[in-house]
Amino acid sequence: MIVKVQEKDFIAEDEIQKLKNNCMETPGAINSFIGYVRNFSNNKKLTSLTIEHYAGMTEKMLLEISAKASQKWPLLGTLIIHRYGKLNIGDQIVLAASASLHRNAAFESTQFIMDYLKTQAPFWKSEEINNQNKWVLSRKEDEQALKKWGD
Amino acid sequence: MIVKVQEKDFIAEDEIQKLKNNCMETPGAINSFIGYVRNFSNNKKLTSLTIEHYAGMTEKMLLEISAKASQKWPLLGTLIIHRYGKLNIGDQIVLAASASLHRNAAFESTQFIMDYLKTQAPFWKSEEINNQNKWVLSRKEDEQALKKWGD
Amino acid sequence: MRILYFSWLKEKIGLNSQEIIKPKNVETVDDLITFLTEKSEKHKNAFSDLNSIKVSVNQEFADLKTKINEKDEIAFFPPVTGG
Amino acid sequence: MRILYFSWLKEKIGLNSQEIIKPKNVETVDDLITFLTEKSEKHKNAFSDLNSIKVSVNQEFADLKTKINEKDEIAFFPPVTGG
Repeated sequence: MIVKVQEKDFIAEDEIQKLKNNCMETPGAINSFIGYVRNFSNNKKLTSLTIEHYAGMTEKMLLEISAKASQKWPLLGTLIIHRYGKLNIGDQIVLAASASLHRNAAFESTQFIMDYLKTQAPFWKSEEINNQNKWVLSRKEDEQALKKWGD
Repeated sequence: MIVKVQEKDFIAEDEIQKLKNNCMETPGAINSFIGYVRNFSNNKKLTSLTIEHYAGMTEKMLLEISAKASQKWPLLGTLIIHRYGKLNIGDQIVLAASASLHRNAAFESTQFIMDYLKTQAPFWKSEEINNQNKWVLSRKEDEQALKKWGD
Repeated sequence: MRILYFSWLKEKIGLNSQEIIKPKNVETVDDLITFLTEKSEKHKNAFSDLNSIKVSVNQEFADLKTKINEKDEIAFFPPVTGG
Repeated sequence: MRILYFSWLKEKIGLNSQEIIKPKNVETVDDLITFLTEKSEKHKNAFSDLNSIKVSVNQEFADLKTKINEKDEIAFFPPVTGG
Protein backbone atom coordinates (compact mmCIF):
# COMPACT_ATOMS: atom_id res chain seq x y z
CA MET A 1 0.00 0.00 0.00
CA ILE A 2 1.65 3.18 -1.26
CA VAL A 3 0.11 6.52 -0.23
CA LYS A 4 1.61 9.90 -1.09
CA VAL A 5 0.18 13.36 -0.50
CA GLN A 6 2.37 15.91 -2.22
CA GLU A 7 2.48 19.34 -3.83
CA LYS A 8 4.68 18.33 -6.75
CA ASP A 9 3.56 16.54 -9.91
CA PHE A 10 4.09 12.82 -10.47
CA ILE A 11 4.97 10.60 -13.44
CA ALA A 12 2.29 7.91 -13.54
CA GLU A 13 4.49 5.53 -15.56
CA ASP A 14 7.21 5.52 -12.86
CA GLU A 15 4.74 5.16 -10.00
CA ILE A 16 2.93 2.25 -11.66
CA GLN A 17 6.28 0.59 -12.37
CA LYS A 18 7.10 0.86 -8.64
CA LEU A 19 3.69 -0.56 -7.73
CA LYS A 20 4.31 -3.47 -10.12
CA ASN A 21 7.84 -4.10 -8.81
CA ASN A 22 6.59 -4.14 -5.21
CA CYS A 23 4.12 -6.96 -5.91
CA MET A 24 4.98 -10.32 -4.32
CA GLU A 25 4.04 -12.01 -7.61
CA THR A 26 3.91 -10.71 -11.20
CA PRO A 27 0.50 -9.01 -11.47
CA GLY A 28 -1.58 -9.95 -14.51
CA ALA A 29 -3.55 -6.72 -14.25
CA ILE A 30 -3.09 -3.12 -13.15
CA ASN A 31 -5.94 -0.65 -13.33
CA SER A 32 -5.18 2.99 -12.81
CA PHE A 33 -7.16 6.17 -12.64
CA ILE A 34 -5.91 9.72 -13.14
CA GLY A 35 -8.01 12.76 -12.27
CA TYR A 36 -7.16 16.04 -14.02
CA VAL A 37 -8.13 19.69 -13.52
CA ARG A 38 -10.97 20.40 -15.95
CA ASN A 39 -11.30 23.73 -17.77
CA PHE A 40 -14.99 24.20 -17.01
CA SER A 41 -17.04 24.02 -13.83
CA ASN A 42 -20.81 24.36 -14.18
CA ASN A 43 -20.25 26.00 -17.59
CA LYS A 44 -17.88 28.58 -16.12
CA LYS A 45 -14.30 28.79 -17.33
CA LEU A 46 -11.70 27.93 -14.72
CA THR A 47 -8.33 29.65 -14.41
CA SER A 48 -6.84 27.43 -11.71
CA LEU A 49 -7.67 25.06 -8.89
CA THR A 50 -6.29 25.15 -5.36
CA ILE A 51 -6.46 22.12 -3.10
CA GLU A 52 -6.26 22.30 0.67
CA HIS A 53 -5.96 19.23 2.86
CA TYR A 54 -5.77 18.14 6.50
CA ALA A 55 -2.16 16.95 6.75
CA GLY A 56 -1.97 13.81 8.84
CA MET A 57 -5.59 12.83 8.60
CA THR A 58 -5.35 12.68 4.79
CA GLU A 59 -2.60 10.06 4.79
CA LYS A 60 -4.41 8.14 7.53
CA MET A 61 -7.69 8.04 5.61
CA LEU A 62 -6.00 7.07 2.33
CA LEU A 63 -4.25 4.18 4.09
CA GLU A 64 -7.56 3.10 5.65
CA ILE A 65 -9.25 3.15 2.23
CA SER A 66 -6.36 1.15 0.72
CA ALA A 67 -6.63 -1.40 3.54
CA LYS A 68 -10.38 -1.74 3.04
CA ALA A 69 -9.85 -2.39 -0.69
CA SER A 70 -7.20 -5.02 0.08
CA GLN A 71 -9.62 -6.80 2.42
CA LYS A 72 -12.38 -6.80 -0.16
CA TRP A 73 -10.37 -7.97 -3.20
CA PRO A 74 -7.32 -10.23 -3.66
CA LEU A 75 -4.85 -7.45 -4.46
CA LEU A 76 -1.10 -7.57 -4.95
CA GLY A 77 -0.74 -3.85 -4.23
CA THR A 78 -2.41 -0.45 -4.23
CA LEU A 79 -1.22 3.08 -4.94
CA ILE A 80 -2.72 6.48 -4.18
CA ILE A 81 -1.03 9.81 -4.96
CA HIS A 82 -2.97 13.02 -4.35
CA ARG A 83 -1.65 16.52 -4.89
CA TYR A 84 -2.44 19.73 -3.02
CA GLY A 85 -1.68 23.42 -3.64
CA LYS A 86 -2.34 25.46 -6.76
CA LEU A 87 -2.90 23.51 -9.98
CA ASN A 88 -3.50 24.59 -13.58
CA ILE A 89 -5.99 23.35 -16.20
CA GLY A 90 -5.13 19.82 -17.32
CA ASP A 91 -2.79 19.17 -14.38
CA GLN A 92 -2.84 15.78 -12.72
CA ILE A 93 -4.66 15.83 -9.36
CA VAL A 94 -4.80 12.20 -8.29
CA LEU A 95 -3.53 8.78 -9.30
CA ALA A 96 -5.12 5.62 -7.87
CA ALA A 97 -4.10 2.14 -8.98
CA SER A 98 -4.52 -1.50 -7.99
CA ALA A 99 -2.55 -4.58 -9.02
CA SER A 100 -4.02 -8.09 -9.03
CA LEU A 101 -3.75 -11.46 -10.80
CA HIS A 102 -7.05 -11.05 -12.66
CA ARG A 103 -8.55 -7.90 -14.12
CA ASN A 104 -11.83 -7.74 -12.23
CA ALA A 105 -10.23 -7.17 -8.80
CA ALA A 106 -8.04 -4.40 -10.22
CA PHE A 107 -10.95 -2.62 -11.92
CA GLU A 108 -13.36 -2.80 -8.99
CA SER A 109 -10.87 -1.93 -6.26
CA THR A 110 -9.56 1.15 -8.09
CA GLN A 111 -13.12 2.41 -8.52
CA PHE A 112 -13.80 1.62 -4.84
CA ILE A 113 -10.70 3.58 -3.80
CA MET A 114 -11.79 6.60 -5.86
CA ASP A 115 -15.37 6.46 -4.56
CA TYR A 116 -14.16 6.42 -0.93
CA LEU A 117 -11.44 8.99 -1.54
CA LYS A 118 -14.08 11.37 -2.93
CA THR A 119 -16.14 11.26 0.27
CA GLN A 120 -13.67 10.37 3.04
CA ALA A 121 -10.30 11.93 2.32
CA PRO A 122 -10.04 15.47 3.77
CA PHE A 123 -9.28 17.51 0.66
CA TRP A 124 -11.09 20.70 -0.33
CA LYS A 125 -10.98 22.27 -3.77
CA SER A 126 -11.24 25.97 -4.48
CA GLU A 127 -11.86 27.06 -8.08
CA GLU A 128 -10.59 30.32 -9.56
CA ILE A 129 -13.25 31.73 -11.90
CA ASN A 130 -13.08 35.36 -13.13
CA ASN A 131 -10.32 36.13 -10.60
CA GLN A 132 -12.43 34.91 -7.70
CA ASN A 133 -11.80 31.80 -5.63
CA LYS A 134 -14.82 29.76 -4.70
CA TRP A 135 -14.96 26.58 -2.63
CA VAL A 136 -16.29 23.61 -4.57
CA LEU A 137 -19.51 22.12 -3.19
CA SER A 138 -19.68 18.40 -2.49
CA ARG A 139 -21.79 16.36 -4.94
CA LYS A 140 -24.66 14.10 -3.90
CA GLU A 141 -23.60 11.71 -6.69
CA ASP A 142 -20.37 11.07 -4.81
CA GLU A 143 -22.24 10.02 -1.65
CA GLN A 144 -24.55 7.83 -3.73
CA ALA A 145 -21.63 6.18 -5.54
CA LEU A 146 -20.70 4.44 -2.27
CA LYS A 147 -23.95 2.49 -2.26
CA LYS A 148 -22.76 0.10 -4.96
CA TRP A 149 -20.15 -1.32 -2.55
CA GLY A 150 -22.76 -2.30 0.04
CA ASP A 151 -20.50 -1.67 3.05
CA MET B 1 -10.68 6.13 -30.98
CA ILE B 2 -7.08 4.95 -31.15
CA VAL B 3 -6.48 1.25 -31.94
CA LYS B 4 -3.02 -0.27 -32.42
CA VAL B 5 -2.06 -3.91 -32.89
CA GLN B 6 1.70 -4.22 -32.77
CA GLU B 7 4.61 -6.51 -31.97
CA LYS B 8 6.70 -3.87 -30.20
CA ASP B 9 6.26 -2.70 -26.63
CA PHE B 10 4.56 0.60 -25.74
CA ILE B 11 5.07 3.33 -23.16
CA ALA B 12 1.72 3.73 -21.43
CA GLU B 13 2.56 7.28 -20.24
CA ASP B 14 3.13 8.51 -23.81
CA GLU B 15 0.03 6.77 -25.16
CA ILE B 16 -2.20 8.17 -22.41
CA GLN B 17 -0.74 11.63 -23.00
CA LYS B 18 -1.70 11.31 -26.69
CA LEU B 19 -5.19 10.14 -25.74
CA LYS B 20 -5.53 13.17 -23.42
CA ASN B 21 -4.20 15.62 -26.04
CA ASN B 22 -6.64 14.26 -28.65
CA CYS B 23 -9.67 15.00 -26.46
CA MET B 24 -11.90 17.84 -27.67
CA GLU B 25 -12.12 19.11 -24.08
CA THR B 26 -9.78 18.63 -21.08
CA PRO B 27 -10.82 15.27 -19.62
CA GLY B 28 -11.40 15.20 -15.87
CA ALA B 29 -10.79 11.47 -15.76
CA ILE B 30 -8.76 8.82 -17.55
CA ASN B 31 -9.00 5.19 -16.53
CA SER B 32 -6.48 2.78 -17.94
CA PHE B 33 -5.89 -0.93 -17.74
CA ILE B 34 -2.65 -2.77 -18.45
CA GLY B 35 -2.52 -6.56 -18.78
CA TYR B 36 0.86 -8.25 -18.17
CA VAL B 37 2.26 -11.75 -18.78
CA ARG B 38 1.93 -13.65 -15.49
CA ASN B 39 4.59 -16.10 -14.32
CA PHE B 40 2.15 -18.89 -13.44
CA SER B 41 -0.71 -20.54 -15.28
CA ASN B 42 -2.79 -23.08 -13.35
CA ASN B 43 0.11 -23.44 -10.87
CA LYS B 44 2.58 -24.18 -13.66
CA LYS B 45 5.57 -21.92 -14.21
CA LEU B 46 5.56 -20.07 -17.51
CA THR B 47 8.67 -19.35 -19.59
CA SER B 48 7.07 -17.20 -22.26
CA LEU B 49 3.82 -16.34 -23.98
CA THR B 50 3.20 -16.14 -27.72
CA ILE B 51 0.20 -14.29 -29.12
CA GLU B 52 -1.24 -14.93 -32.57
CA HIS B 53 -3.94 -12.77 -34.11
CA TYR B 54 -6.09 -12.40 -37.19
CA ALA B 55 -4.60 -9.31 -38.82
CA GLY B 56 -7.36 -7.13 -40.21
CA MET B 57 -10.20 -8.58 -38.21
CA THR B 58 -8.43 -7.69 -34.97
CA GLU B 59 -8.27 -3.98 -35.74
CA LYS B 60 -11.85 -4.08 -37.02
CA MET B 61 -13.17 -5.72 -33.84
CA LEU B 62 -11.22 -3.37 -31.56
CA LEU B 63 -12.67 -0.38 -33.42
CA GLU B 64 -16.17 -1.87 -33.13
CA ILE B 65 -15.71 -2.38 -29.38
CA SER B 66 -14.40 1.20 -29.00
CA ALA B 67 -17.41 2.52 -30.93
CA LYS B 68 -19.82 0.51 -28.76
CA ALA B 69 -18.21 1.96 -25.61
CA SER B 70 -18.47 5.50 -27.03
CA GLN B 71 -22.18 4.98 -27.72
CA LYS B 72 -22.82 3.70 -24.20
CA TRP B 73 -20.89 6.36 -22.23
CA PRO B 74 -20.13 10.06 -22.80
CA LEU B 75 -16.45 9.58 -23.67
CA LEU B 76 -13.87 12.09 -24.90
CA GLY B 77 -11.66 9.33 -26.30
CA THR B 78 -10.62 5.69 -26.14
CA LEU B 79 -7.36 3.85 -26.63
CA ILE B 80 -6.57 0.18 -27.21
CA ILE B 81 -3.08 -1.19 -27.84
CA HIS B 82 -2.62 -4.95 -28.05
CA ARG B 83 0.66 -6.73 -28.73
CA TYR B 84 1.29 -9.99 -30.58
CA GLY B 85 4.34 -12.23 -30.99
CA LYS B 86 6.58 -13.71 -28.28
CA LEU B 87 6.44 -12.02 -24.87
CA ASN B 88 8.31 -12.60 -21.62
CA ILE B 89 7.09 -12.78 -18.01
CA GLY B 90 5.98 -9.36 -16.79
CA ASP B 91 5.78 -7.89 -20.30
CA GLN B 92 2.91 -5.61 -21.20
CA ILE B 93 0.26 -7.33 -23.36
CA VAL B 94 -2.54 -4.82 -23.61
CA LEU B 95 -3.40 -1.23 -22.72
CA ALA B 96 -7.00 -0.04 -22.74
CA ALA B 97 -8.00 3.45 -21.63
CA SER B 98 -10.98 5.82 -21.71
CA ALA B 99 -11.14 9.57 -21.15
CA SER B 100 -14.26 11.36 -19.90
CA LEU B 101 -15.38 14.40 -17.92
CA HIS B 102 -16.44 12.35 -14.88
CA ARG B 103 -14.81 9.26 -13.45
CA ASN B 104 -17.69 6.79 -13.69
CA ALA B 105 -17.82 6.75 -17.50
CA ALA B 106 -14.06 6.22 -17.70
CA PHE B 107 -14.08 3.33 -15.21
CA GLU B 108 -17.05 1.51 -16.67
CA SER B 109 -16.13 1.91 -20.32
CA THR B 110 -12.56 0.67 -19.83
CA GLN B 111 -13.90 -2.42 -18.08
CA PHE B 112 -16.45 -2.85 -20.88
CA ILE B 113 -13.71 -2.62 -23.51
CA MET B 114 -11.61 -5.25 -21.73
CA ASP B 115 -14.60 -7.59 -21.26
CA TYR B 116 -15.46 -7.40 -24.95
CA LEU B 117 -11.84 -7.58 -26.08
CA LYS B 118 -11.45 -10.82 -24.07
CA THR B 119 -14.29 -12.53 -25.94
CA GLN B 120 -14.48 -10.78 -29.32
CA ALA B 121 -11.01 -9.76 -30.45
CA PRO B 122 -9.30 -12.55 -32.44
CA PHE B 123 -6.15 -13.13 -30.38
CA TRP B 124 -4.91 -16.55 -29.25
CA LYS B 125 -2.34 -17.11 -26.54
CA SER B 126 0.09 -19.98 -26.43
CA GLU B 127 1.97 -20.61 -23.17
CA GLU B 128 5.46 -22.07 -22.98
CA ILE B 129 5.65 -24.42 -19.99
CA ASN B 130 8.54 -26.90 -19.59
CA ASN B 131 9.70 -26.21 -23.16
CA GLN B 132 6.28 -27.05 -24.57
CA ASN B 133 3.85 -24.63 -26.14
CA LYS B 134 0.22 -25.09 -25.28
CA TRP B 135 -2.76 -23.08 -26.51
CA VAL B 136 -4.60 -21.30 -23.71
CA LEU B 137 -8.21 -22.37 -23.25
CA SER B 138 -10.92 -19.73 -23.13
CA ARG B 139 -12.47 -19.09 -19.72
CA LYS B 140 -16.18 -19.30 -18.95
CA GLU B 141 -15.73 -16.33 -16.58
CA ASP B 142 -14.88 -14.16 -19.58
CA GLU B 143 -18.14 -15.05 -21.34
CA GLN B 144 -20.06 -14.45 -18.12
CA ALA B 145 -18.39 -11.08 -17.54
CA LEU B 146 -20.32 -9.72 -20.54
CA LYS B 147 -23.64 -10.22 -18.78
CA LYS B 148 -23.13 -7.20 -16.52
CA TRP B 149 -23.41 -4.90 -19.55
CA GLY B 150 -26.84 -6.18 -20.51
CA ASP B 151 -26.34 -5.76 -24.25
CA MET C 1 -7.39 20.89 23.22
CA ARG C 2 -6.45 21.79 19.69
CA ILE C 3 -9.14 22.90 17.26
CA LEU C 4 -8.56 23.05 13.50
CA TYR C 5 -10.63 24.69 10.77
CA PHE C 6 -10.53 24.03 7.03
CA SER C 7 -11.91 25.47 3.80
CA TRP C 8 -14.63 28.12 4.21
CA LEU C 9 -14.88 27.47 7.97
CA LYS C 10 -11.29 28.63 8.30
CA GLU C 11 -12.09 31.74 6.27
CA LYS C 12 -15.31 32.58 8.14
CA ILE C 13 -13.67 32.15 11.53
CA GLY C 14 -10.39 33.71 10.44
CA LEU C 15 -8.29 31.03 12.12
CA ASN C 16 -6.43 27.91 10.96
CA SER C 17 -6.39 26.56 14.48
CA GLN C 18 -6.73 27.49 18.10
CA GLU C 19 -5.68 25.98 21.42
CA ILE C 20 -8.14 26.10 24.29
CA ILE C 21 -8.30 24.59 27.74
CA LYS C 22 -11.30 22.31 27.83
CA PRO C 23 -14.02 23.96 29.97
CA LYS C 24 -15.48 21.58 32.57
CA ASN C 25 -18.97 21.56 31.07
CA VAL C 26 -17.68 20.64 27.59
CA GLU C 27 -17.97 16.87 27.24
CA THR C 28 -19.00 16.36 23.61
CA VAL C 29 -18.43 17.93 20.20
CA ASP C 30 -21.87 19.49 20.54
CA ASP C 31 -20.88 21.13 23.86
CA LEU C 32 -17.71 22.49 22.26
CA ILE C 33 -19.67 24.10 19.42
CA THR C 34 -22.03 25.70 21.96
CA PHE C 35 -19.03 27.00 23.93
CA LEU C 36 -17.32 28.42 20.81
CA THR C 37 -20.43 30.04 19.32
CA GLU C 38 -21.38 31.70 22.62
CA LYS C 39 -18.00 33.42 22.81
CA SER C 40 -17.56 34.60 19.22
CA GLU C 41 -19.79 36.07 16.51
CA LYS C 42 -17.49 34.65 13.82
CA HIS C 43 -17.89 31.14 15.20
CA LYS C 44 -21.64 31.65 15.55
CA ASN C 45 -21.81 32.66 11.90
CA ALA C 46 -19.58 29.80 10.72
CA PHE C 47 -21.51 27.18 12.67
CA SER C 48 -24.97 28.49 11.73
CA ASP C 49 -25.77 25.43 9.57
CA LEU C 50 -24.48 22.29 11.26
CA ASN C 51 -25.72 20.14 8.36
CA SER C 52 -22.98 21.59 6.19
CA ILE C 53 -20.20 20.82 8.68
CA LYS C 54 -18.22 17.64 9.33
CA VAL C 55 -16.12 17.01 12.41
CA SER C 56 -13.18 14.76 13.21
CA VAL C 57 -11.72 13.88 16.61
CA ASN C 58 -8.08 12.78 16.55
CA GLN C 59 -8.28 12.46 12.76
CA GLU C 60 -11.23 10.08 12.77
CA PHE C 61 -14.67 11.13 11.54
CA ALA C 62 -16.90 11.93 14.51
CA ASP C 63 -20.32 13.40 15.23
CA LEU C 64 -21.98 15.85 17.61
CA LYS C 65 -22.27 13.26 20.38
CA THR C 66 -18.63 12.16 20.29
CA LYS C 67 -16.93 12.63 23.70
CA ILE C 68 -13.87 14.83 23.74
CA ASN C 69 -10.92 15.24 26.10
CA GLU C 70 -8.26 17.81 26.91
CA LYS C 71 -5.61 16.20 24.67
CA ASP C 72 -7.83 15.73 21.62
CA GLU C 73 -7.37 17.28 18.20
CA ILE C 74 -10.77 18.35 16.89
CA ALA C 75 -11.27 19.55 13.33
CA PHE C 76 -14.27 21.21 11.69
CA PHE C 77 -14.66 21.31 7.92
CA PRO C 78 -17.22 21.16 5.10
CA PRO C 79 -17.86 17.89 3.22
CA VAL C 80 -14.70 16.92 1.36
CA THR C 81 -14.21 17.62 -2.35
CA GLY C 82 -10.93 15.97 -3.33
CA GLY C 83 -10.12 13.48 -6.09
CA MET D 1 -12.90 -18.25 -51.65
CA ARG D 2 -10.14 -17.75 -49.12
CA ILE D 3 -10.16 -19.90 -45.98
CA LEU D 4 -7.98 -19.03 -42.94
CA TYR D 5 -7.11 -21.15 -39.91
CA PHE D 6 -5.76 -19.96 -36.55
CA SER D 7 -4.35 -21.37 -33.32
CA TRP D 8 -4.64 -25.17 -32.94
CA LEU D 9 -6.87 -25.44 -36.03
CA LYS D 10 -3.97 -24.15 -38.11
CA GLU D 11 -1.67 -26.73 -36.51
CA LYS D 12 -4.06 -29.66 -36.87
CA ILE D 13 -4.80 -28.85 -40.51
CA GLY D 14 -1.22 -27.86 -41.27
CA LEU D 15 -2.25 -24.76 -43.20
CA ASN D 16 -2.48 -21.03 -42.48
CA SER D 17 -4.85 -20.53 -45.35
CA GLN D 18 -6.12 -22.07 -48.56
CA GLU D 19 -7.84 -20.80 -51.69
CA ILE D 20 -10.65 -22.87 -53.15
CA ILE D 21 -13.21 -22.35 -55.86
CA LYS D 22 -16.61 -22.49 -54.23
CA PRO D 23 -18.30 -25.78 -55.16
CA LYS D 24 -21.86 -25.30 -56.43
CA ASN D 25 -23.47 -27.22 -53.58
CA VAL D 26 -21.66 -25.16 -50.89
CA GLU D 27 -24.03 -22.39 -49.83
CA THR D 28 -23.39 -22.02 -46.10
CA VAL D 29 -20.51 -22.32 -43.61
CA ASP D 30 -21.94 -25.71 -42.66
CA ASP D 31 -21.77 -26.88 -46.29
CA LEU D 32 -18.16 -25.70 -46.52
CA ILE D 33 -17.17 -27.71 -43.43
CA THR D 34 -18.83 -30.80 -44.92
CA PHE D 35 -16.97 -30.24 -48.18
CA LEU D 36 -13.59 -29.78 -46.44
CA THR D 37 -13.93 -32.71 -44.01
CA GLU D 38 -14.99 -35.11 -46.80
CA LYS D 39 -11.83 -34.37 -48.76
CA SER D 40 -9.21 -34.43 -45.97
CA GLU D 41 -8.54 -36.48 -42.82
CA LYS D 42 -6.75 -33.54 -41.23
CA HIS D 43 -9.77 -31.32 -41.70
CA LYS D 44 -12.03 -34.08 -40.42
CA ASN D 45 -9.90 -34.37 -37.29
CA ALA D 46 -9.70 -30.58 -36.77
CA PHE D 47 -13.46 -30.10 -37.20
CA SER D 48 -14.46 -33.11 -35.04
CA ASP D 49 -15.92 -30.89 -32.27
CA LEU D 50 -17.77 -27.96 -33.80
CA ASN D 51 -18.61 -26.59 -30.32
CA SER D 52 -14.97 -25.63 -29.87
CA ILE D 53 -14.76 -23.74 -33.16
CA LYS D 54 -15.73 -20.20 -34.09
CA VAL D 55 -16.13 -18.89 -37.59
CA SER D 56 -15.99 -15.50 -39.23
CA VAL D 57 -17.09 -14.48 -42.71
CA ASN D 58 -15.39 -11.37 -44.10
CA GLN D 59 -14.02 -10.64 -40.64
CA GLU D 60 -17.43 -10.64 -38.94
CA PHE D 61 -18.45 -13.36 -36.49
CA ALA D 62 -20.74 -15.82 -38.25
CA ASP D 63 -22.34 -19.21 -37.63
CA LEU D 64 -22.97 -22.49 -39.42
CA LYS D 65 -26.00 -21.13 -41.26
CA THR D 66 -24.26 -18.02 -42.61
CA LYS D 67 -24.39 -17.87 -46.42
CA ILE D 68 -21.06 -17.70 -48.23
CA ASN D 69 -19.96 -16.58 -51.67
CA GLU D 70 -17.01 -17.01 -53.99
CA LYS D 71 -15.27 -13.78 -52.93
CA ASP D 72 -15.65 -14.27 -49.18
CA GLU D 73 -12.86 -14.63 -46.64
CA ILE D 74 -13.84 -17.35 -44.18
CA ALA D 75 -11.83 -18.00 -41.01
CA PHE D 76 -12.01 -20.87 -38.52
CA PHE D 77 -10.51 -20.58 -35.04
CA PRO D 78 -11.01 -21.58 -31.40
CA PRO D 79 -12.61 -19.15 -28.89
CA VAL D 80 -10.34 -16.13 -28.51
CA THR D 81 -7.95 -15.75 -25.55
CA GLY D 82 -6.40 -12.30 -25.87
CA GLY D 83 -6.17 -9.47 -23.39
